[in-house]
Amino acid sequence: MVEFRTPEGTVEVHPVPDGRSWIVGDHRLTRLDDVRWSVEGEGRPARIAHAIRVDDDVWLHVDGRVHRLSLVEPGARSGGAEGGCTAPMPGAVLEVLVSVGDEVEAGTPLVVMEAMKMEHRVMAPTDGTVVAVHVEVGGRVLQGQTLVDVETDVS
Amino acid sequence: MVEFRTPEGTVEVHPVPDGRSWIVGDHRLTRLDDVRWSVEGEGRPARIAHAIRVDDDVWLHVDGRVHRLSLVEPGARSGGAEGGCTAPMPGAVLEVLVSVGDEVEAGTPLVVMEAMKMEHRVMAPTDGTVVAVHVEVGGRVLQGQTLVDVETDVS
Amino acid sequence: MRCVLVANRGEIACRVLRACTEAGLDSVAIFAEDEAGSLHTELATRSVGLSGEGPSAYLNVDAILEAARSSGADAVHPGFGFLSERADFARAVVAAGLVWIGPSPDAIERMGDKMTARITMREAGVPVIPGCEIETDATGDDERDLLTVLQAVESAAVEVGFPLLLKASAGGGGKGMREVSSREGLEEALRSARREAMAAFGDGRVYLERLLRNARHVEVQVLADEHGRTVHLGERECSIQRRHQKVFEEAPCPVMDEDLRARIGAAAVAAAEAVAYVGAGTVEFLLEADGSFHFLEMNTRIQVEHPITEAITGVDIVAEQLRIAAGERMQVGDLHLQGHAIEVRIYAEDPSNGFLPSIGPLAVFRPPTGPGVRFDTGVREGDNVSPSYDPMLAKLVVHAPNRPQALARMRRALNDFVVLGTTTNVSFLRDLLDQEAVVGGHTHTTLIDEVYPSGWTAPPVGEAARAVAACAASVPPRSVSGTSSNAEPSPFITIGRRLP
Amino acid sequence: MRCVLVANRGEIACRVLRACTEAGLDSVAIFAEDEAGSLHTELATRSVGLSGEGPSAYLNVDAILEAARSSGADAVHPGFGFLSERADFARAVVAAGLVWIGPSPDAIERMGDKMTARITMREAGVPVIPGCEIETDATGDDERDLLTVLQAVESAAVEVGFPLLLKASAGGGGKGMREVSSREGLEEALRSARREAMAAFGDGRVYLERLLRNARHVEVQVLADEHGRTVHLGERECSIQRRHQKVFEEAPCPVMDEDLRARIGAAAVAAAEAVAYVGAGTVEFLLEADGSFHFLEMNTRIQVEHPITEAITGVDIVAEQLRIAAGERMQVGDLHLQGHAIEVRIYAEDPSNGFLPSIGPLAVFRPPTGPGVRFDTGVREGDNVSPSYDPMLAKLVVHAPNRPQALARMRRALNDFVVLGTTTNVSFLRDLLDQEAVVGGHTHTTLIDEVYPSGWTAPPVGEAARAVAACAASVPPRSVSGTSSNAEPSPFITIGRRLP
Repeated sequence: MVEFRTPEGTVEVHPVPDGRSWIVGDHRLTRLDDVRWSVEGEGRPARIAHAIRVDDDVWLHVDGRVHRLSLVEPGARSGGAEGGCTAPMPGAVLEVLVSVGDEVEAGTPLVVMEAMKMEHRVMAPTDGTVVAVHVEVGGRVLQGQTLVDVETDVS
Repeated sequence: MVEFRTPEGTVEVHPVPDGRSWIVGDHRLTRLDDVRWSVEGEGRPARIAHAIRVDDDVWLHVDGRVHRLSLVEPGARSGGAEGGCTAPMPGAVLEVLVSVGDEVEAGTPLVVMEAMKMEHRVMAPTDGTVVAVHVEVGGRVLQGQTLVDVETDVS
Repeated sequence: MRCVLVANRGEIACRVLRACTEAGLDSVAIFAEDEAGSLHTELATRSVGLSGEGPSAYLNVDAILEAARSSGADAVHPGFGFLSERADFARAVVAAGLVWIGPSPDAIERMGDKMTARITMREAGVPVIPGCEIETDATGDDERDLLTVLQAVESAAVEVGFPLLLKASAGGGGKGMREVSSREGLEEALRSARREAMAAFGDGRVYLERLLRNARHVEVQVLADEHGRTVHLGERECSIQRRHQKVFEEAPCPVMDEDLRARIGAAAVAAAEAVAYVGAGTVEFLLEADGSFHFLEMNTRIQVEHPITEAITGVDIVAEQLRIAAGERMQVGDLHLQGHAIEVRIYAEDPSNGFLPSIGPLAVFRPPTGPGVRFDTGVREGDNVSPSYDPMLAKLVVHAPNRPQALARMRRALNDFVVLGTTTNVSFLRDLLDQEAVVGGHTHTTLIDEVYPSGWTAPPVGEAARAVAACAASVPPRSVSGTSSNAEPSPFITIGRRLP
Repeated sequence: MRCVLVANRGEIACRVLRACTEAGLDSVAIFAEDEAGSLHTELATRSVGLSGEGPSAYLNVDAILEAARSSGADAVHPGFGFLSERADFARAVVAAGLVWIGPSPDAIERMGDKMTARITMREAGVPVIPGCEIETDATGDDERDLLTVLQAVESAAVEVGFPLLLKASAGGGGKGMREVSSREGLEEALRSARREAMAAFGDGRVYLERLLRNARHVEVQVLADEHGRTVHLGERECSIQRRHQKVFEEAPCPVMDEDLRARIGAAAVAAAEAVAYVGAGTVEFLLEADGSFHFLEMNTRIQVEHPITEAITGVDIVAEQLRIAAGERMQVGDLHLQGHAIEVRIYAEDPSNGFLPSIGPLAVFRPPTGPGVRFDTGVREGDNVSPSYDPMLAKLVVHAPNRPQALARMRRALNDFVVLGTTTNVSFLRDLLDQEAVVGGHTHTTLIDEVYPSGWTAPPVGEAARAVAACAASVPPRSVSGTSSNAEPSPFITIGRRLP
């Protein structure tokens, strides 16, 4: 049994070994090599998928599209708060536009960052109040690092 | 120490480990991945070589050319008599043109084979006498299989 | 000219280094400390390491000249970006006794300063975008100078009209550029554009341009040699952009006709001749629906999207650059366009998150192949995408007899392109290729914003994808750190056929 | 026409299947039991296994028609080789209610029988090679018939003159063909050619042709649609052959001029029209030094070397085949040739041992890439080269602005091409590209024999090669059987940069 974290919650998938193949619901999968799989099912001809695990994500390519699924298992790292208050990429802080106590609306610019030679604004994800500012001008931040905490107002 | 079989006899090569690299005579080699090596030496800029071992041969590509070297070591299969009396490829015997006792000259056709939808002649490698014929018309042979033994005349 | 140092990295360095090899020239690659072993270093005759990591290594003029000296290079090709449009670098190269594979420093300067370029073009009779250069005296007091400029900007803005673009004179590629829709936005736009331009170019001067909505970005490739010949190689349509950077380019432009091509081509040649241009360059225009066109800027270097012009003209533009720099005559014949070519830029970025750059390992990187497909890459499987450099990894180019076949070929190629481990824009591009505006050729510079008004969303994860992910997670993984617990044969030593 | 079954394997099946995808058509691949999982099966919408191993599976008409029926295919593309020039197969396809992507069975028959073709061409005013068709009555007694034929051959040979070529009327691609230098050699040549032709084609009839020494093999690509239009796409020069099979082809022919092209092109169109040809075909000529040319044969199918014509004309010949078969008009415009293209055929064979086929694993198979390089392959790394099939693995094609640049590009591409585990002709081809006769364009059909009178010898193993081999042998090997004892990371999961 494998569990994935999705926007709609955790999803369980149960591959069942069957000789050289695996049965997953209506699909039969056969491993071709380290990264390639043959996928049959849904009444369609067999097709080739590519998949590889990197850290706690499985990346895969099937039917011309790439997907990335996060595994839920012991040792898996946090999926990360994907809201607007975290640094979308590594870089430097150019401006901090809010202070603790400020009321902000969703979309209010909080921080201006510089990365890859471009300026990027980090916006408030929801209406609320700034309760903490974790960075200062000139500081360097890592991808996913929380920059500002915005608490949703309970009114 | 590694020994290779060459047309001029056995050649010994002595790679000496040196940190992440190997020193071989005037050359420094560094492994880049499973098949790729960086090669420095002869006063030339570093270049990339590809190499892989298949059975008892090492195949390699350097400076735009492919080479195949046969290893001499316990368990190594025979280098094979590369003369004209062996089947150059798998196929079927169409005609046997000589019998035991026949005197042949270098280049005398011994056997006609069929492979890949073409006819091929196997010629005598040297002047001599046919001392054994190992195949018959219609038989199938493997690559390298000895077809006819020709003994060089001692006169 | 016997040995060319390529003062660049990534796919354009690879492109130029291969051209050197084919031209019978030795070549020198340079690499920052964090790029040792990268693809471009393997394509050169020799490679020289630079001190430092990241882009600054490739911007170190003294170190690059020293690399040329120590490696015996006698010419420098700058590629694009980095120092390619820095007149002072060109001058330093020439002063060091090396051949500069590009236009004269003077031509770079006159086109690189966008305000000077606008004035030069107006004088040469080339139409420019309605707008206004802001020229004020600097006192050295930054805040006071800013207010002086702001006053000038505000009064010029009345004439130019809103919405407008405020642009840094030293800018390019979207840097130092701000769209302003009303007077209230002018001050913040000016402050931020000036800051970005100062940081990137050390020059905060700005000018205003009327924002031409629904215009097409059409550019003309020119070539000029020292023997007095200047030709154009037809146009490229590069309207489809995100964050003011091109992502999809095609040639010819879907709405071009012979008459318009002749006129816009003549304007491009006039622009090049106005600065006594020598080498390969690109004159960019905005083309309006009524067929009028305005000079936007000239890029005095090889352009990212040069392969689509190569495809339909049969000209090897980089080979011509080498030939021209060596003082020879260009070998280009009469212009004859053959078929249709499309390029998409492969970025390490997340199209579902504002196209922000992404990083990671290229754990699987299998570009498409097949007839009519060209893939110019700076990376290969196993490489790491670093946050330090430009996120463009590669360019996928297709050439086909006509536009519908080129679109079909690009769809097939994008479907076949497998990149795992780093988020890229490949799935986004594939989706873009199905959009009616793209299929119909109704391209303009705000197309992506209009087609995806609330951003692009990655396709849902279907049953088959979940099944694959679950199986891939269920077999002993090869971890990214490299220790293998997998008894399956590696693909390159598996010799038996496999059952499907 | 919605779904095309490709009755072939290897690189041409891959080529056609990709064209189907790009044309928006579903496709069906077929595969023998020993080819399950091979590349072409992965490029089709679906693939159908055939009984049996080896070429015979692809020659089983009933099984192929059943595969079409069961998979819902409504058209059949035969590729080249196998059943592509078998009129009875074309008839069976049509009789099964399927679209035959090729010329009419009647046209195949009239061109496939080389004796009939010679007669048809003479009547159409197309010059043929001086020679003589041998027509005798058969009694069914093989030895007696042979003697009758021998008598006829001997008397015809006097008129044709020695040296001559004895050719099977049903032959092609060097099969059933023997060069005879004197009367004494006639009988053995006849016996062996008849036997080979009987085995391959079930038809032992032969004809004689004068052996034209130092002639060039020049062929003209034609396209004809059902709407009465027949065009030629210029010529290909295919003189460089080994064992009567082409290894190096280029377009245009180095000695062609506009006038000769117009005349030889017109002859090719006349040849096609003489048999009411529809589809893509190739008319082969021998071109003598004095500019005279003689019809050799017509190949009524797509040709191995079609990519070089695609490169310089911009026409997608396979896409046109699909269009024409669907009853549409071809989309080819006026002929305009752009640049120069060269193809080399990558064979699994040993050039230092009489070009005999070789087998083995493609343990490493890394084709060259870069601008102007096209690689049409039927195999990939990890595949096994089997002795059962034709030894041609792939085709390497380059396109460049002119012939010297195309040669330089091909040299670069061949240098970069890494194939380990199976002996191929890549190093031989690289050597060939440096030969003065090739560089100068002085190509003719016996060039290889003349350049390498005592055969080709592999380059000596230098110090660097020995050093690499020794180091590769000293690290824990990955054995071919697939069990891994190597702790080094696999290339596609190594994420760190490596030091050079």
